[in-house]
Amino acid sequence: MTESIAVTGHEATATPLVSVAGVSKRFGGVTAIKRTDITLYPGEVHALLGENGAGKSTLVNILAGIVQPDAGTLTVNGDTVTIHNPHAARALGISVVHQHPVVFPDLTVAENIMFAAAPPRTAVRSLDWRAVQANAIRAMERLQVKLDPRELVQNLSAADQQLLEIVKALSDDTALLILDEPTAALSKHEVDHLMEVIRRLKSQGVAILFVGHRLDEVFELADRVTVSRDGTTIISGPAAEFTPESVVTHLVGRTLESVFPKEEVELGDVHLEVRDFTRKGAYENVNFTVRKGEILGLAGLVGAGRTEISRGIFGLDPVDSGDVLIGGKSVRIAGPGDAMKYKIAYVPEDRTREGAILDQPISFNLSLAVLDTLSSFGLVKSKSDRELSADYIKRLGVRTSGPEQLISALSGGNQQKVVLGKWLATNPEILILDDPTKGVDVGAKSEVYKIVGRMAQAGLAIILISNELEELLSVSDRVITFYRGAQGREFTERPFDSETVLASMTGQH
Amino acid sequence: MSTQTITSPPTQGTKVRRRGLPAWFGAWEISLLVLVVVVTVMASISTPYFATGPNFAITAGGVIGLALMVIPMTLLMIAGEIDLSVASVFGLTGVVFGLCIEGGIPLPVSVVIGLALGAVAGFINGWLTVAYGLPSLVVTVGTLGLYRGIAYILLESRSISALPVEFTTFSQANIYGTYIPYTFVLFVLMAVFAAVVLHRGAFGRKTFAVGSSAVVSRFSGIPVRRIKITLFCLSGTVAALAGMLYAGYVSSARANNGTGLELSVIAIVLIGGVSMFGGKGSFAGVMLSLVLVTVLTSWMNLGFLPTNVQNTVIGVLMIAAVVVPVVAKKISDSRPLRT
Amino acid sequence: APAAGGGNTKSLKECTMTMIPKNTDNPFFAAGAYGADEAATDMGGKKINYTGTAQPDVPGQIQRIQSASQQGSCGIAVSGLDPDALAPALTAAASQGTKVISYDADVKKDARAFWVAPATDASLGVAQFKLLAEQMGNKGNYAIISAQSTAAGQNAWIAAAAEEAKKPEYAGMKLVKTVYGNDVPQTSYDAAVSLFQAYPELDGILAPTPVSLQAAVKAKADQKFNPDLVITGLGWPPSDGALLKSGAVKSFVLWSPRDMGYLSYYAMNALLSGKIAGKEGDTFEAGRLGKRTIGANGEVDTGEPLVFTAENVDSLMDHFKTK
Amino acid sequence: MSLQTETLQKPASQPSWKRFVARREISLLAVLAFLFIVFSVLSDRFASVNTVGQILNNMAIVVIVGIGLALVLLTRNIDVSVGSMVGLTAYFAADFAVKNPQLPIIVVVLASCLLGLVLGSINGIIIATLRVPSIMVTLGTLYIYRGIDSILAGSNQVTAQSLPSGYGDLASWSLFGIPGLVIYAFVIAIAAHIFIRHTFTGRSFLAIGSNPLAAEKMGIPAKRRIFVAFAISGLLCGLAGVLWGARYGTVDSSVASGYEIVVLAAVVVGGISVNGGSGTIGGVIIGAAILSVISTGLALVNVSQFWLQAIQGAVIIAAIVSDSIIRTRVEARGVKA
Ligand SMILES: Nc1ncnc2c1ncn2[C@@H]1O[C@H](COP(=O)(O)OP(=O)(O)OP(=O)(O)O)[C@@H](O)[C@H]1O
Ligand SMILES: Nc1ncnc2c1ncn2[C@@H]1O[C@H](COP(=O)(O)OP(=O)(O)OP(=O)(O)O)[C@@H](O)[C@H]1O
Ligand SMILES: [Mg+2]
Ligand SMILES: [Mg+2]
Repeated sequence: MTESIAVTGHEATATPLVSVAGVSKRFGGVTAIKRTDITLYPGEVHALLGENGAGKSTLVNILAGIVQPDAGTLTVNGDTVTIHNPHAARALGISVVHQHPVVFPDLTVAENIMFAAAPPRTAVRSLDWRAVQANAIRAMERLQVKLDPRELVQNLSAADQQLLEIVKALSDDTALLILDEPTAALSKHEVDHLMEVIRRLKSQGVAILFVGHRLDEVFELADRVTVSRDGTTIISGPAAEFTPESVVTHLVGRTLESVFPKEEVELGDVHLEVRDFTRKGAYENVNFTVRKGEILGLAGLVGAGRTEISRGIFGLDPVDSGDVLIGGKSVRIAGPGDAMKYKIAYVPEDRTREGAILDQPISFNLSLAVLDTLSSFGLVKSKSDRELSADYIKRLGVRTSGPEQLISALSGGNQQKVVLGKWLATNPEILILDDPTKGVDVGAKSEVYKIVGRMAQAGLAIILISNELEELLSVSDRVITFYRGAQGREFTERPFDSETVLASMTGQH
Repeated sequence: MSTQTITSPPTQGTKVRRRGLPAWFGAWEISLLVLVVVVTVMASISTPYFATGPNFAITAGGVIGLALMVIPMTLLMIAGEIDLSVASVFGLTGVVFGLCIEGGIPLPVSVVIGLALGAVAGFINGWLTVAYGLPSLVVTVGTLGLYRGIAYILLESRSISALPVEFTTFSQANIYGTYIPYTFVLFVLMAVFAAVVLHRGAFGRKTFAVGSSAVVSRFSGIPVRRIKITLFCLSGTVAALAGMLYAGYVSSARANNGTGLELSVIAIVLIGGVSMFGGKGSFAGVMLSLVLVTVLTSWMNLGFLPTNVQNTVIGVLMIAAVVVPVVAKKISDSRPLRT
Repeated sequence: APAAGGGNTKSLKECTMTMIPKNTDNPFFAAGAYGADEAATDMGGKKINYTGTAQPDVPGQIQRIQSASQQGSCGIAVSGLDPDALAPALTAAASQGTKVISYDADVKKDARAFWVAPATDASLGVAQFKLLAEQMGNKGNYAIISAQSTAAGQNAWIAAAAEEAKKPEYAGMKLVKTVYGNDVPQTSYDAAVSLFQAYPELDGILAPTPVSLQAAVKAKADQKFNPDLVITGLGWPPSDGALLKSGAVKSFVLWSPRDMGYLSYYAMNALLSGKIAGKEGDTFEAGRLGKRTIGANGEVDTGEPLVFTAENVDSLMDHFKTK
Repeated sequence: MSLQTETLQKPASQPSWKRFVARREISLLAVLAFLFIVFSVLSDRFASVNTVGQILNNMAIVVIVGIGLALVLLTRNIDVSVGSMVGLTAYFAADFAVKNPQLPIIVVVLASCLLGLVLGSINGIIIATLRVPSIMVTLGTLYIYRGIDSILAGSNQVTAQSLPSGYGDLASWSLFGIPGLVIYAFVIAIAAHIFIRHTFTGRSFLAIGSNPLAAEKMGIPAKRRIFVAFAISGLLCGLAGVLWGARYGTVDSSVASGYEIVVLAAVVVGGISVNGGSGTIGGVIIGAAILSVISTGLALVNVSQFWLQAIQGAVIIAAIVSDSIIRTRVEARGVKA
């Protein structure tokens, strides 16, 4: 057991705002974190890094008063405290933006903000709606967010919901702001603005705990870095003492040749072509081709319409006009079933909602898209079924106790591998990947792209959508940008220049 | 602790070992089985009339309508939907079947008309649910009234008792020389078929998938709407069959046949461990729950126990069905874990 | 297995009679059971086995018929919820050697030996109608609030009343609507209120079941409806006696449930002992009720309908004892 | 610089008239008005003060029980034991009043409400503390409470004549021609509306139903709220129980059997989502009104009683389908615009 933790000294001048010492938590049989230590100082950005399932969110939940630790001490401003509930956390000046949005879709923006700011008192008291609205507007102004306070949250886009989350979290007396993967649903541009906000807060003396998987963001922001693995803090120190490579090594526990491996592939014929593809209000006149063995990257901001285009190709939404050609022939795709007949596979952007059935086992999920081929006379051949699961668990290196384990018990990266496996099992010729590494840790990301690379080698035509520009540019053979539903420029020459691509993504060229 | 063990995935053989119990026979099914055994033993000891062939025959024959409707309701609820109109379809088809017979339509044709009517009634439920994205609980509260109401419009206060002898015999009699009702054989065949389809069939897998997550299922190319409509049709058709057999069993088609039976059907499925929210449940559990409730009812009938006591016992059972597993889990979680 | 002896005779001194009412949560049937047990005491026989579902339930009746026969009950007396639906179970029980009679509400003729009837359907229907006509002065609009639309007894009485109404002296009487309260107080009350809404010129209500009678009286008072509206029909004296005394209802009809139960017991014993077979003209001794004869439809009547008024109701209350 | 303007999402906000029209109550009011017109044309007696009073009277108890059920539904739970709770409290209250005629009637009312509160609290405690599905628990207590009712009542029947005179007055008094029953329902509806719409605690009921996980993370005491919802549902059933006896006079063990379906129909037609989080008390009232208009209207237009149930069922379906169509139309236009 590694007990010695390398902690290099912070300036002795500052006193810690929050320190966590020897905290452990287990859920039933699962140890989420054990003997974790972390110290947060006012006016600094502290990045907490770790693989999926390393226990980062658990630590966040402990600080937020949602989860009670089994052991260890929490100290805030020098006093040992017990954070019984979220209200207690807020009273201590701890604000949290959770990994998964915690909004009330049936309530308005103003009400959502109201609940976040609620004092611990629970007496029945009448609401002053004008004050509620005014408070909401004031809270939004703090971040220069402009949402209609009377709008129902279910009508907001994912990005707006994420912004609302941050608005809700911040209040005038926030001393510690915890951001648990706040950028997973945001694209580059929004991330930049978020960073601006973070820097401003930092300059006001707020401590920030930043949990994330994107190393570029971490190095841009963080003053200090803590890496945890398997529920335990591995190393903690000033950001300047780390390099991306050393962080990855700590994270993964070994050196990684490359985070985004790129295989050399001989490109084949054009296999998929999209012609004059239009869905009013989402995208218009989209034209592109993908060759066998090629990875086509689609770049754009959130809301650029890339997801909608892939949904259109896969038959999930009706298309107003345009054609999809496969192998040169125009095909009609009225639903996912049709798309699958043409050997298209689609890994959707929202893994937990659209990709995997969380409360079913791995084997169930892996066979979901191939049930008919797995069965004869309507009965699933259990031998083929078992072989399929075993095969894909092995090929994709899914870390699990067995095929009967529930997906919900897997880490994000491993969940993503199962979703990928589900689609690879259909033997696709066209693979559409919509943000396949959203919320996935570095090690798993690298494994996912190794698999994608192998698929390209095997001659699949691949469309890749990602909000992480570095990743997109590293693994794509060709990149097309989109802006507000319109097709932008096409970049064909590797290596791509991220500045020009970004400019095109934001509609500047 | 070594770093190597974490980074490299555990080597996984191609052969998969199945540990412990199959998914369709878990802790809840075992508890139900134990309860069935305990209640059966107690009933057999307390009254000499319980464990007899004739009692089996009348109990199995009497429960047939309920038992048949439980089968599709299990599938439907696993798919995350519910059909409160089954008892009304049950009554309505009995009436239409009776009118057909009365109108001189040959028996086989009348049966087919009845089944078709049930399928249509089910289709309407399914279509309203799927096409307008309405909760099936709400839709079938409406059709519950509508279908029963049509039965009243058609037959008013009359009853039709001149049903063909071969039909009433099939519904009432036992296989010659045994205490096994014909209808029981029909039920067993349908139950076995449904169990195999649900737990071994591709359709069953899809049913679970649809109930667990309709969105993921759609994204996986599973025809969610078609499956739901199929299950509603199945529910209607089986309710129709049950309604006609019941009319045969009591030699009487009336507009109020089976009123209120939907609650019993749903109670049995829920006691069987099927989740109200879909995606969870097993056929074995539901069958055990059916047996349990039937055995209890038969025992209490023989003991001339008042119905209010019977109802109270069934209510306690329902609550126990959800409370016991939760409490058991709490107790087992609080025990220190072995490592 | 129960002895399937057709020839050997029995008596309620050795074996029990099972009495299955429409529902047990009902004072009417409880009074019937009281009467049967009274007969058991008078005769020195065994007490009856009184069993049924709390609320009316056809499959529940069938199950109890089957259980009774299986446990070797030598006789079953049943008040049929649905004459046809019970027939298969009753026939099966009879083939096992159990004697079957119906009481209160008849079942299919060939499914029972005979029927212990309250009074003849005709006399009950006519008696109720006559009270109504008399109080309405033989003219005006009236409506009927019956029990279930499927209730055989009520339907028979309504038919008898309709037949009676054809007589020339009732030419001024007009039936505007028949509605059904299902013997549920709420439904009956709502039905009465709706009638008052739809027919403001209503002069009379025939309520051939006590639930409707009470509901109609209450609705009339609550709605402050036409004070001259006549309400009569079938009443339940233990509670509706108050209606007679307050003048809300001048008179209503009923028979004695206690005598009916009493008669059922003696009739069953006569059947078991082989004294009678249930054919027309068969006679038997029925304790304090004297000698009884089986009529043309295989029925034996409890007696003539009793007409209850404010004056006589208290003196007749013994007919309704339940314990 | 603002974060908002840089994201490409169109601000999804709609003009306020569209938000208004898209509100479920509005489309339901249209359905109600339509029914009203149809019946007025079919029967000249329909559009009268008397009939309207009748419609209101008929819906009063449904509204009282429906408000409790609505509160439960808002938290994404369900209470199907309401019929049995009304039945048990109705018998208890009537029997209590008959046996203690000297007691002031208010004591009977309070006792009945207290019993209802206890019954509802039993549901609430099991559901909230053990986090088990409410449909199972309340389906169980549906049987149990009815069983207890039947054990208590047996063949006994309490009738209007045996009840103390003050008992019936509970329902039959009126103020300026407005029936007492309607006034109770109105007062409770106003209180419930203020609670749900204008208090912090009330809004938190919707929040819990809208996203239970989020409610937990926001520190809303969901267990306590869910418990309270069931307790209030029981309490209102207790009140409805006394009023039932007062209105209908005759009370036996079968009072309000199957009533859960009637109330559920009114509440869901009124737009309370069975998935929790959305709905208003106004909706409950309109839902109950639609059903009451149908049954009162049908009785007036002289259709055979055999048609009643079918027409009611058809109208329930028509109401929810047309509401769904109207709203999706308006919403679609709102987004496109
Ligand atoms: N409520 C819970 N019940 C049971 N197990 C839990 C619970 N919450 C977390 N876990 C388990 O604890 C471990 C740590 O989870 P946690 O969410 O803290 O990881 P994480 O570091 O945030 O991962 P990610 O990067 O994927 O967000 C995981 O194995 C997870 O399955
Ligand atoms: N007005 C809206 N209300 C609710 N959800 C919305 C709205 N607009 C977009 N979304 C959802 O937000 C997500 C992202 O938006 P959209 O699909 O338009 O952009 P995209 O280009 O696919 O995003 P990305 O480029 O990040 O893949 C999608 O899942 C979309 O359905
Ligand atoms: Mg996390
Ligand atoms: Mg997208």
